[in-house]
Amino acid sequence: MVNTAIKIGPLTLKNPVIVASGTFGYGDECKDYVNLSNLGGIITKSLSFHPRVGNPPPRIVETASGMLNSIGLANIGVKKFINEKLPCLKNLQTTVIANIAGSTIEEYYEIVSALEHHEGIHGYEINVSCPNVKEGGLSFGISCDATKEITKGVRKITKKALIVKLTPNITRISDVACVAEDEGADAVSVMNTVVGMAVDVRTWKPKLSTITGGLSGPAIKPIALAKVYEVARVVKIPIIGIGGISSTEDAIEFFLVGASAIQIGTANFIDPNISIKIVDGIQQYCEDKNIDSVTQLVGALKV
Amino acid sequence: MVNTAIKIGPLTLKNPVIVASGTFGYGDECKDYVNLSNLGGIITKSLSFHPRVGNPPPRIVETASGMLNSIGLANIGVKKFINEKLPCLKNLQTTVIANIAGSTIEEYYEIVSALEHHEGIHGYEINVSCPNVKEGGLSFGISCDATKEITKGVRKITKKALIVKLTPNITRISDVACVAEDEGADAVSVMNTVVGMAVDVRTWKPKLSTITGGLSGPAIKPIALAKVYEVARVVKIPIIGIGGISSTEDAIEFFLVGASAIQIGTANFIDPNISIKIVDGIQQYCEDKNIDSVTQLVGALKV
Amino acid sequence: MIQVESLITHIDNPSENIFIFTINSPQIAAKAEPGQFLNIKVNDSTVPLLRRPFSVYHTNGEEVSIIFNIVGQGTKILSTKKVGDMLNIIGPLGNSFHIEEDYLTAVLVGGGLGVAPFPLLVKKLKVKNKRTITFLGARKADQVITNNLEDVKIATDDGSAGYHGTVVALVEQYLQSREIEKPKIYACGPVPMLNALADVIKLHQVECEMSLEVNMACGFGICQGCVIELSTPERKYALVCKDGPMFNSRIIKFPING
Amino acid sequence: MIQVESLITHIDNPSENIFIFTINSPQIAAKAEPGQFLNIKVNDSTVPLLRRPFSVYHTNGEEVSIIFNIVGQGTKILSTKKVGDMLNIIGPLGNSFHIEEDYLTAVLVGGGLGVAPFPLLVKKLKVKNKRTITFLGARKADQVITNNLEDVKIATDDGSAGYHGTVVALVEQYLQSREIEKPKIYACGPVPMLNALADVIKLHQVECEMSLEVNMACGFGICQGCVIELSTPERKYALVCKDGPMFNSRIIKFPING
Ligand SMILES: Cc1cc2nc3c(=O)[nH]c(=O)nc-3n(C[C@H](O)[C@H](O)[C@H](O)COP(=O)(O)OP(=O)(O)OC[C@H]3O[C@@H](n4cnc5c(N)ncnc54)[C@H](O)[C@@H]3O)c2cc1C
Ligand SMILES: Cc1cc2nc3c(=O)[nH]c(=O)nc-3n(C[C@H](O)[C@H](O)[C@H](O)COP(=O)(O)OP(=O)(O)OC[C@H]3O[C@@H](n4cnc5c(N)ncnc54)[C@H](O)[C@@H]3O)c2cc1C
Ligand SMILES: Cc1cc2nc3c(=O)[nH]c(=O)nc-3n(C[C@H](O)[C@H](O)[C@H](O)COP(=O)(O)O)c2cc1C
Ligand SMILES: Cc1cc2nc3c(=O)[nH]c(=O)nc-3n(C[C@H](O)[C@H](O)[C@H](O)COP(=O)(O)O)c2cc1C
Ligand code: FES
Ligand code: FES
Repeated sequence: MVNTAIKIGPLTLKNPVIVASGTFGYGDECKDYVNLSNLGGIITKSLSFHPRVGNPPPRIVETASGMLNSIGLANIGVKKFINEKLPCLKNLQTTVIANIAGSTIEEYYEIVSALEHHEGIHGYEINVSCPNVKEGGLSFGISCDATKEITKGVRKITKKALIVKLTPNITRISDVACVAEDEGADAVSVMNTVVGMAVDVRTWKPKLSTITGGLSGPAIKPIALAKVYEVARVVKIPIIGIGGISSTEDAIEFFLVGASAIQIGTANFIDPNISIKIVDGIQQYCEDKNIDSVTQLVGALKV
Repeated sequence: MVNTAIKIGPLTLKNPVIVASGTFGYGDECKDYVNLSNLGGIITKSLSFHPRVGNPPPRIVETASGMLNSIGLANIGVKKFINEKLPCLKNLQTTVIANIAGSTIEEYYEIVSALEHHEGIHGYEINVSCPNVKEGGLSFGISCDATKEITKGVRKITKKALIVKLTPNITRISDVACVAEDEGADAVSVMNTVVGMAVDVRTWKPKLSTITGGLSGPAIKPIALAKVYEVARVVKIPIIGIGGISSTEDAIEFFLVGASAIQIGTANFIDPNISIKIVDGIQQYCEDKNIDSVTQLVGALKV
Repeated sequence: MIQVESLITHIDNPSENIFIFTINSPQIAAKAEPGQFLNIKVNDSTVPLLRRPFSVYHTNGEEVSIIFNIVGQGTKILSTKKVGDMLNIIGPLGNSFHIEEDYLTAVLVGGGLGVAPFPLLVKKLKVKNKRTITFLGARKADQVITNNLEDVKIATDDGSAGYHGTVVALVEQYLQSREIEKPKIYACGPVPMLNALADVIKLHQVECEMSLEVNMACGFGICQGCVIELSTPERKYALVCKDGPMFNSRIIKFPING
Repeated sequence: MIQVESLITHIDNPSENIFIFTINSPQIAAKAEPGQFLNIKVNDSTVPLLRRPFSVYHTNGEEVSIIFNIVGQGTKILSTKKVGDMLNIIGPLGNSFHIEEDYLTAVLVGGGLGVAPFPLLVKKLKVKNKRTITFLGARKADQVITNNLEDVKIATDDGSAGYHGTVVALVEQYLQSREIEKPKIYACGPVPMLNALADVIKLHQVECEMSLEVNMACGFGICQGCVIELSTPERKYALVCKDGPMFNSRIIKFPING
């Protein structure tokens, strides 16, 4: 048997495959079609303190091997989440991580505090990297100071797993990764979407209501691999690799460059069962190569 | 008749379609297959003072709707360029721009000085954005100070068109664009390749000898459009848009977000005549829309 | 909602650029309600990346059919499929037309391939003993597909068949003449048609359900990408893929931008 | 070098996964020399983005043919083409085998579909009155394609045909036995085969030209992507697409990494 378990701070995930924030709703939407208990973990849609309606349409546009989104962190808010979604999530045999997105630094603390004493949340992913909101988001993620303050503040509130999700839209992602590590993050997620845009040459209008949006999908996989590789050379905490993963081979690439776990985003839209298939695929890959534990792949790139 | 001419500093290009550095050799390789005189301009492979052999193989790998390269500025050096390539380039009815890449700041000045008094070079594109060399390249392009010094120094040497080619691998490309403008650049080229990597899951080795390389092609078009749009909001000098352009519609998108001209890179490998086709396509698009001059498209995005 | 690999058993090409695929998919055929849609992966490539949504055109025993025209790369690739090829389908998705209400005549208004959900709707309406009248608009005569419909009135932009003008203008004539008894409108078509129809409906105070089209990433409610703006004070946006694609025109904010 | 849209006129599928396409392309057929290659766009999509290179397998009047096997997505897509489809081709590209030299027997050594350039080579060698002997290695019997070759010796990994072992081992036996008079080797195949062959050549001091394969972006000399390391002091790298694909084994730096 291959040991697929991986550790993130105080948590042990049964396998390294997690569904990414904003690409699997609150976990409950797919429970009839996807055997959620087979997943390594579920990360919720970003939660703000108050509900957010999100950005006007159009919010989605396809590009070459990728897509742009500008959802704008539409979400039901932390209270409704606790009342309506958490009861169902609690019963799942998988790790549930709440993704947190504040418009102000204080809002991050408020959201985490609101969730902290409810059973069923195993950790937090701090989103300082959403490119589609006017306040907060990316503006925090490109600032070492803001990232430092948010990480430090949340760390004070919780002993649960604390993951900081980084943006690629920065000169040296490793600088921010180091700050997160220094302030006590248990892991970093690398990466959120890349800022991009598309124009309709018929109407001369941007194809997204917010002009620019976040690029995801296979197109960005090479970028994400380079960012994980960069971060892996400077931090000791686990890295969760994200960006364009849609097959077992893609996942293996991320392990080899230094990711201890991976998240699947856009690929869920095309096949809601892809993450489960990749869980099985990783198992098979290790068996074929006589690898006992997925951890043996992590950072094993031959350079 | 549609007026397709555009101005870059002291130069007037007959049309806004230029072949990008490193993707069309020194211009002479394709002269039997491509009617070079129909191009708006040709930018040479990056020139260093001494010849460079470039990086070990593998230098090329394909990714989803894109490719990674790590050529490492292989080139014949400025002297051989002057002796062997310039005589042929001189006879072309198109604008010839020499792309300059130094390992040190002084080397930029040496290369430009060497070229300056030779007929046939109409301008310079300063490459401070190559991700595939150990010295110079990207390390200059992510530094406002280095970009400032190089631009200022080259500006002193030449009155010819001076274009600075920027890297997207930076938090705010507009900062560097402003520096280039302030120091007297006649235009900025946006953008060079995005740092990326790929791994062979059979051998566990990186697919490029240099581990990371530069991502180009349709995959990066949304990123390039966003960068041009960002720069267009802060500089007054013309912007030359580059990144994933492979059709007339792609070119129009770049004009609308604020590019005065465009460069075609990777697409030349697939169809060496694509740039000529896009010249015709732009003409046709303008005719169909009753547009007198391509300049009317520049920055005409409806937001 | 299920995800299945299903066999294309028959292909019709009734007019240039228009294709009708019959697909063997017992589970989907058994479940599909009028107005629901299927989300189809047109190839194994990452271009196009996302699935493409198509209304359920008809069902027959184990078979379900779709009708589509070539508008871009996805539909172009789909059009090259052959009988015997498999399609990866997620469906049936979305809500369906509400037909159990207090009206006598179902007035179906379709623009272009907005006709797609109507044959299945007509079948259900018949069971409920509603009268049906169908208005179809198209650019020209050969783009009008009238299979399995009843009492069809045609409008073409070029006048090559039926009324010379828009389908909305034709519907308005009928509403004005009050020929139609206790109508409820079911509409499906391009955004400009729906916007024009919205004005007519308001004027004549007719109940109307509209099937909307927007870009979708997932099609089953997890991406939040497919919103439409509502006119209701309580809620600003609804998901077309899950809350729709059918909406009562009263709750939609007009004009829809498209 | 020209760029043309050419018609597929015939498709052979001699063995599982192996395809021979005959293509009507008069200009290319007239120009192609043995060892040159064609760079083919397998579809209109951006996936795969780049062209795929294939040796000219044979020419016949206005027709040129290629032989390939399915190794990845590009060749998979190519294999789905039908007679009557068009292919966008750039070619002929690269240099060709040198045959005008002082030797008596041309020893052709092919691994897998490394056999591809040999039929055209044999045709030219005959004109020059050279004797030809062809060694072919493959995994198993059904992967050996011997069309238009002469005096074929076979080696298979599983022993299902001919010699049980590698083609290089078989060639070495012949060289050792000195059965072959004044040989020159022409080799084409996977990198491990070429590396093994390099040792044998050195030992027996035989002239050898090798056809190399590397990833290519352009195929016609403008991207600098396709370099191979040389053993010469003057020059470190050569372009496989332009200086090659044929190189005298003396100037190649072994072992090649692949
Ligand atoms: C619920 C629903 C039901 C539909 N039913 C049918 C039907 O029965 N028959 C039919 O012919 N068409 C139907 N459509 C429209 C059909 O989905 C689009 O024509 C198709 O997705 C276009 O794909 P493409 O790749 O060919 O075009 P693209 O190249 O992607 O785009 C061409 C045009 O189509 C639009 N478009 C692209 N993707 C989508 C998408 N996912 N959803 C909506 N519009 C899109 C683009 O904005 C663009 O204007 C339906 C759409 C929806 C949302
Ligand atoms: C000059 C030359 C002549 C060739 N002649 C033939 C021939 O006659 N018959 C034949 O079957 N094959 C030939 N090849 C190899 C053929 O080009 C590759 O098999 C093909 O490009 C693989 O494409 P793919 O998309 O199916 O595989 P991919 O999915 O791209 O890759 C599968 C494997 O093929 C390798 N590969 C990918 N692209 C290339 C490329 N452009 N060049 C070389 N290797 C590549 C990859 O490294 C990988 O190991 C030749 C290659 C060269 C350079
Ligand atoms: C439609 C959509 C919505 C997203 N919403 C969120 C979000 O709410 N919070 C967040 O941290 N990331 C969000 N993301 C980013 C993803 O979690 C992921 O980081 C990114 O898409 C890259 O991975 P992928 O290429 O596998 O999609 C969203 C991505 C998409 C496509
Ligand atoms: C193979 C290759 C070689 C390149 N060499 C250079 C170079 O020497 N100097 C330079 O400034 N840019 C170089 N570039 C970058 C291109 O000029 C261009 O900025 C980039 O490829 C993005 O455009 P594209 O997507 O159209 O290819 C190179 C790109 C490729 C793909
Ligand atoms: S398309 Fe994803 S929520 Fe509607
Ligand atoms: S493949 Fe481009 S130079 Fe050889």
